Amino acid sequence: MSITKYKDTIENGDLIMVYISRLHIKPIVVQQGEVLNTRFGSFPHDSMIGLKYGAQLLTPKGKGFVYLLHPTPELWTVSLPHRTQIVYTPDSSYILQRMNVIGGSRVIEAGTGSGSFTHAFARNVGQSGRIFTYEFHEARYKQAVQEFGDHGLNDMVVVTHRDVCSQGFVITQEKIDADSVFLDLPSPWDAIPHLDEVISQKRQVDICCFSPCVEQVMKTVESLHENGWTQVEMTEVSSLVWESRKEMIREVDDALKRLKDVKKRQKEGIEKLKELAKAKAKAKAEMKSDTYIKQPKLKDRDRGYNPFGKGRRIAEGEEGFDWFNVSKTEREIKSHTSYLTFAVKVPQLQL
Amino acid sequence: MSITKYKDTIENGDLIMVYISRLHIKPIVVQQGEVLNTRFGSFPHDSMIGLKYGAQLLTPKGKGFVYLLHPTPELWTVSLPHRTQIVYTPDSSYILQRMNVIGGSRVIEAGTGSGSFTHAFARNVGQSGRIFTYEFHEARYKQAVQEFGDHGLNDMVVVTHRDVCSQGFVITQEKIDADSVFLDLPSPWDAIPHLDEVISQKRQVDICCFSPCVEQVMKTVESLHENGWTQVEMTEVSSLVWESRKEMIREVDDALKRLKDVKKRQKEGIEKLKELAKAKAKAKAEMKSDTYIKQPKLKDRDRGYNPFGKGRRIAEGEEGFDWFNVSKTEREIKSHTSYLTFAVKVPQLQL
Amino acid sequence: MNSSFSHEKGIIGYDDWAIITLPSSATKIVQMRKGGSISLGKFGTFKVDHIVGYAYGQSFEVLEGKDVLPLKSISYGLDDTSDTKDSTPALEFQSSEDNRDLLDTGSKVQKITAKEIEEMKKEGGGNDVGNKIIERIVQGHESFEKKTIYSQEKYLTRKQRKFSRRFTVRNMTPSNLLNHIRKDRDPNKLMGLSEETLGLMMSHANVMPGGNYLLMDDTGGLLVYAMLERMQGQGSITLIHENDQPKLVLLNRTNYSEEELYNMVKPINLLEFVDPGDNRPTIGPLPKEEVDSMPNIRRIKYLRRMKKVKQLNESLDMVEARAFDGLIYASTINPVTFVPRIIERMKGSRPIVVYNQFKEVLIGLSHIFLRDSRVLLPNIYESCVRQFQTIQGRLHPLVTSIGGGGYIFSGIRVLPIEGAVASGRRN
Amino acid sequence: MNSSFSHEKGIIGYDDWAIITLPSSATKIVQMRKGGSISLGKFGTFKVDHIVGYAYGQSFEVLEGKDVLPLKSISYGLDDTSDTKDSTPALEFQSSEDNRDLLDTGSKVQKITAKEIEEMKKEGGGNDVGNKIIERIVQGHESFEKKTIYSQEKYLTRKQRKFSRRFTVRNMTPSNLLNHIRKDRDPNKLMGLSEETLGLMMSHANVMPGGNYLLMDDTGGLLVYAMLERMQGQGSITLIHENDQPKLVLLNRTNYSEEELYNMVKPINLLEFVDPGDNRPTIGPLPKEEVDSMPNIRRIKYLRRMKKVKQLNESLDMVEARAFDGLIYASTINPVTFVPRIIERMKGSRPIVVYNQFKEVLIGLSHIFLRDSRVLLPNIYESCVRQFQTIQGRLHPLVTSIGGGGYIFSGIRVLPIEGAVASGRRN
Repeated sequence: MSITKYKDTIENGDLIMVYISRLHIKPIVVQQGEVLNTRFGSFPHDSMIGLKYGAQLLTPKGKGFVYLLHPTPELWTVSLPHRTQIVYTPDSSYILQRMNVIGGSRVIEAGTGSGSFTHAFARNVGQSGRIFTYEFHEARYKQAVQEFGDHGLNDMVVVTHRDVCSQGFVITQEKIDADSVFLDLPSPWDAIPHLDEVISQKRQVDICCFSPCVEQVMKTVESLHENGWTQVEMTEVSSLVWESRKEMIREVDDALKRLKDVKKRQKEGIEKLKELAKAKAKAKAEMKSDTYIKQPKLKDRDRGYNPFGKGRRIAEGEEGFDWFNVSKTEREIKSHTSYLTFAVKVPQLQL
Repeated sequence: MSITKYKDTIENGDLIMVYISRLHIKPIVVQQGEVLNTRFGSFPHDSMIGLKYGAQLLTPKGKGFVYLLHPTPELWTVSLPHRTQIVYTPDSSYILQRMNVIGGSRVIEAGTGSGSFTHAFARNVGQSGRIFTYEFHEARYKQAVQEFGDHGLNDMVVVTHRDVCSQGFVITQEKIDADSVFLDLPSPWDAIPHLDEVISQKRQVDICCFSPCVEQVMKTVESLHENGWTQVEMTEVSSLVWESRKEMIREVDDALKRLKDVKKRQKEGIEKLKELAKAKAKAKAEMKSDTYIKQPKLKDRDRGYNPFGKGRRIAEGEEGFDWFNVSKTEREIKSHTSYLTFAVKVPQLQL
Repeated sequence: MNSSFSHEKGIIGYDDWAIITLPSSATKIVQMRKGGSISLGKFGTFKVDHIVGYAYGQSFEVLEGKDVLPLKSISYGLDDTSDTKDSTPALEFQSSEDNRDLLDTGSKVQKITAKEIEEMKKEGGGNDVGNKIIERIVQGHESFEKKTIYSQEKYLTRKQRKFSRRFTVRNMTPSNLLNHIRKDRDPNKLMGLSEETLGLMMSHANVMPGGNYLLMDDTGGLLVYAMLERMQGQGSITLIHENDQPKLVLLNRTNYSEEELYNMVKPINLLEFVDPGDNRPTIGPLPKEEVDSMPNIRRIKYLRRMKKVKQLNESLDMVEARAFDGLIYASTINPVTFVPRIIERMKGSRPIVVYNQFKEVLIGLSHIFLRDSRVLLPNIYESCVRQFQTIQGRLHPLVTSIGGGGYIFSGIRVLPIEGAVASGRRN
Repeated sequence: MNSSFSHEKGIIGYDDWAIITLPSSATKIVQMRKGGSISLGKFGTFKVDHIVGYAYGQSFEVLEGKDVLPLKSISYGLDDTSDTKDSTPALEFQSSEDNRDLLDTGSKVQKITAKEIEEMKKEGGGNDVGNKIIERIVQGHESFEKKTIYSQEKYLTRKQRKFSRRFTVRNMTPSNLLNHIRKDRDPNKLMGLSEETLGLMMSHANVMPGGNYLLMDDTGGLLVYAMLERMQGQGSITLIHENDQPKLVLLNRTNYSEEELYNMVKPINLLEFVDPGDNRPTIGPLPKEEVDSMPNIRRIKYLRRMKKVKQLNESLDMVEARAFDGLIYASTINPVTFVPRIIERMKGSRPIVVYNQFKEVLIGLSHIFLRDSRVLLPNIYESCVRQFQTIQGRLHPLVTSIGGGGYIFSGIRVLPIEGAVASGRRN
């Protein structure tokens, strides 16, 4: 199977993404006889084979369930452990759109990193395109080779173990002729001078350099100018995820009614206390032991008029109350990934 | 009158802010016998005297009106022509809050610029505080002196015509002893070394440097470190103004009903056309001149079932339609003013 | 050079649709008609024949006689950092160390009148005219010498951008088309959609060759175009619309032929979509002899009709087979009530992407899907790009930008077991 | 040193409430009790007497015997750019030119255990303990030498921040208090309010000495505190609440006395506010002789009661006189239905500021005031501060930050002429 082609039914050997919870999506390769263990219970792989993608799967005892999802570059990105710097979807999707990476594009990517962006590049360039991706970290390189194979990307992706800053991009297998370049390197300015050897001489080439710090951007901008790139522009993507929530509508008239009720009850309470005091005095006069009015237990306490459910736990959106539809971000938001410096190089053709 | 003290009734000589339209708020000093001319008509100042602040004022002929507003630092800022770089409320309010500029604070401001931030500083420090503001541009200095006088700020504000970068901050009138410093200068690093002469030696001093470019921030950060400032932190305020709007709720069932109606009418139309063709054929056979069915005029065209008011102008929020309450920003938003670099200097007291 | 995908248009060719960027950064849509001329208003006029054959991305200066001079970039010699040194020989004015003596009172300090400038422009000529105008403006600016070097440069760049007779020819990519409408025309024509939100939609919807997508597109066809570009002729877009026919005005400005559009884009109206059985076309094929005996015009009409019928039937088959690989919904029809009905027609584990200009509309939808086990990972996403000025020594975000850009709701259609308790679902 | 306004607290004094910042950037509220000790958990314990007399803002290192050493800053020798050169003598490890050989597998590469660290900490001592722990951690880190200089530095700074026994004593300003709750506790306790939005509210509401403000405050008293600080003992805050008494728990952590609060803050419940006539206190003053003859405790109680009655009557007078100079509304009670009723009690040309964590709530309010001629310039404002890391050579915005911060609706209460046609109003 290939991550870049939809299938309908799960077969032995397929890569699938198992949705266990919102924050836990686990990629597995379906293998007859194997078992997937989750905190909701165990799921034999055999029970997955033949199911439709998107199916809900119950544990044999029906105590828990998961969903079996088709892999996509975006789900793959979400499922990755945060072991290395990942280009997330808000950045990658903008870069793909802006650089017009579509079927037939020839893309240079350095470094490969987690390989997650490589997946999105591969989805976009299709069978007629090529991704030339470079990774200098050996273990990461090996992992990428393995994953691209498992995910059916070998037709489009050429991985090279290489430090492009010192050794450039030229490979022996084929002429690169790139029209899109993505550099996610600590010092892109060391790699930029090597690009002229491998980029297209017949069409506009787009570049994007991905750098977290401002100083890197400055050196990159300078290097791009020096190396003949034009239309240099720096951008930054900010993205937010909004959760929809319910916020109780607490009407002032209800609050007023409640206050009136409290006031009334206080008055009644004072009268009761007065009665109690009288009873006590009487009891005392009669030399009896003190008599007390029994206090109601906390849990079945009468809260009086209670329009907002004060004092008890209300579930968000609970019936019997009115709710605003609102939205909020997560408590901690991603406020910076990297700056994106774009430029183009246009071959100055002589007609 | 003073902009830093509320009044209830408009008197001769008061500075008032005349609200003419959302984008046009005009500060005037009320003078017996004068007239304010606006596009809604003329308003004699005499008719303003004795009115309450906030009053609506009609033209003598009742054709238009304005509102007479009490000045505040924020309204003053809004009313300014964009003749020079202005520190707007989202920035100024954050700076005031973060530096804890409150009653009794002693503030250095350079340069004065339009003087708008000086107003907010003055409001905050009150009669027990002081603003020492410096402006090297002579015309702006003179204008500031005039305005601060008109607005009743002379008790709190000391304006000096000076290039602080070369001449420093010391003045002969009084000991400055500042605890808050705001530098809105092209090269704050030239002014920072002069601060030690005038800041408090007994308490923490807060500084904020206001610079549009990253390179300025870098040089400022360096200079602050070199001059013994600590807790250096750079921030940026992004602010948005949201307008509430109404967006029509177009239900799919209504759209479906409309399509069915169109379909039905098309069928009827085809039958009518057939009838017409028959009639024509008959007329032809009878050698009469062609007869046509009269077409209805466009304006009283029957649009059929028309749940969304298609083809006619609908006012936002018009009755008879359903509306979402939504919000949007203006078409063009302010996406950058300046970076704010904060730091503190804490006197190292020897006990 | 007449292939349809923007990507394959590396070289400017005849009949291509393209976008021209002017020094003012305004853009213009043009078609490269052989022998034709293109007028850029005050920036001059040039002949198409002179630019055909250069690579897309090439910049030019307009010369006398509608000729052009190829340039490295539109800002060559104006504000590219690397070019600055040898490019502003005219920058030999007196300048002040700071602007303490300058009181900016707007246009009052400028002695040259708009009328004089207009006359100079009418005299024609190449970029020289621009330079001459700028020189005159500087001479006419009373306090120019009182400005700092920084303000002088800024002033000159602004004036040069305004008067230099240059342009860049850009590929008609979906992004370039979008930005042309968003920045120079009216963002509301695209429901406020920004380039970054478009990209986010395409990625979330996993648009790729071979996919069969359901689409509602109230952006005049921009979404159809962006999807076509990614699908490279494989797969289909079933386009649900609410009128006689879909409104795809922007596709007329792209390089796709009618035939290509027919093969990929299948229009189907709301009624047909929600009730595919009841809305099958009633016109069946006529006997061959009858067709053969038709007059020519009638036969062409008939064949065209039958082609449409065939296309519609194929779409209705897919609707009935629930065979769609993704939903992209950018319609002004309330998604809250419609999207939950549409997704019944989708395959499992396929993405749902709903665009709206207003977050408030999507919140309601999101609430519905939080309680609907057919959709996983329901969230609202917002993405916003900030542009920076990169002139050396003066790096900062642009001071103003276009607001909005829209929001997307995104989730994954799944196939819950009927009656299964969804207790673990919101973990 | 016992004045109440945070501004006047330049020097750390006995009985002051203050905020302590730890190397982890966590914060802690403390009171400076004479002779007392303050424990910072793993960062050590020190005696209050040793820090009293220094200026607020001073940083210290915890020494043996609960003593302290004043420091220039908490990060002195750690990451202040100017200090870096002479401060990291221990940074003499092997390092790699890049991290090509490093596979970061999280905690597996670290041989020193949490238990060992805990034991070292228990051994006590000054900052030396911190440094020793860091040394041991580096020795225990298998692949430390494979990291680049950059990553090594980052790693060390992180560890030093975690283990160095330092702290800074900060003034209890409203901003510091807010950030303490927002960052270290729960932002929802403040209805999500951020420092920048607080500042925006104070400026929009034109809070200043002498103003008489109406306030609803569901932030535990933070708004009361911020306003008191700006009012400097002049004017009043009429605090509308919906219970027996207002919830002002945060004011117990500030330096204001009960008497000062009594003079400035006038609580009034909703019922009393909306119907001031019907809810006058019924208890009047007793004859002097009766009071004099009361037992001591009863008299004190009586006098306290009468003080409250007097305060309430004054507030009710102001409500009836419609004498307020501004409204600040930060309540979970729906402002859409309540604010239009409140503003009747305001003077003309006075600001209305309504805070909410959710924009959606304010949109409804804004719509109402777009059609209500009593309010000019109705708008919703959002303000959001982004922080940057300023380490030299590595300037970038912080990678994560706390989301939200709330929104304000703001407008100006005006006095339209009854019956005047408001046709020109929305120009």
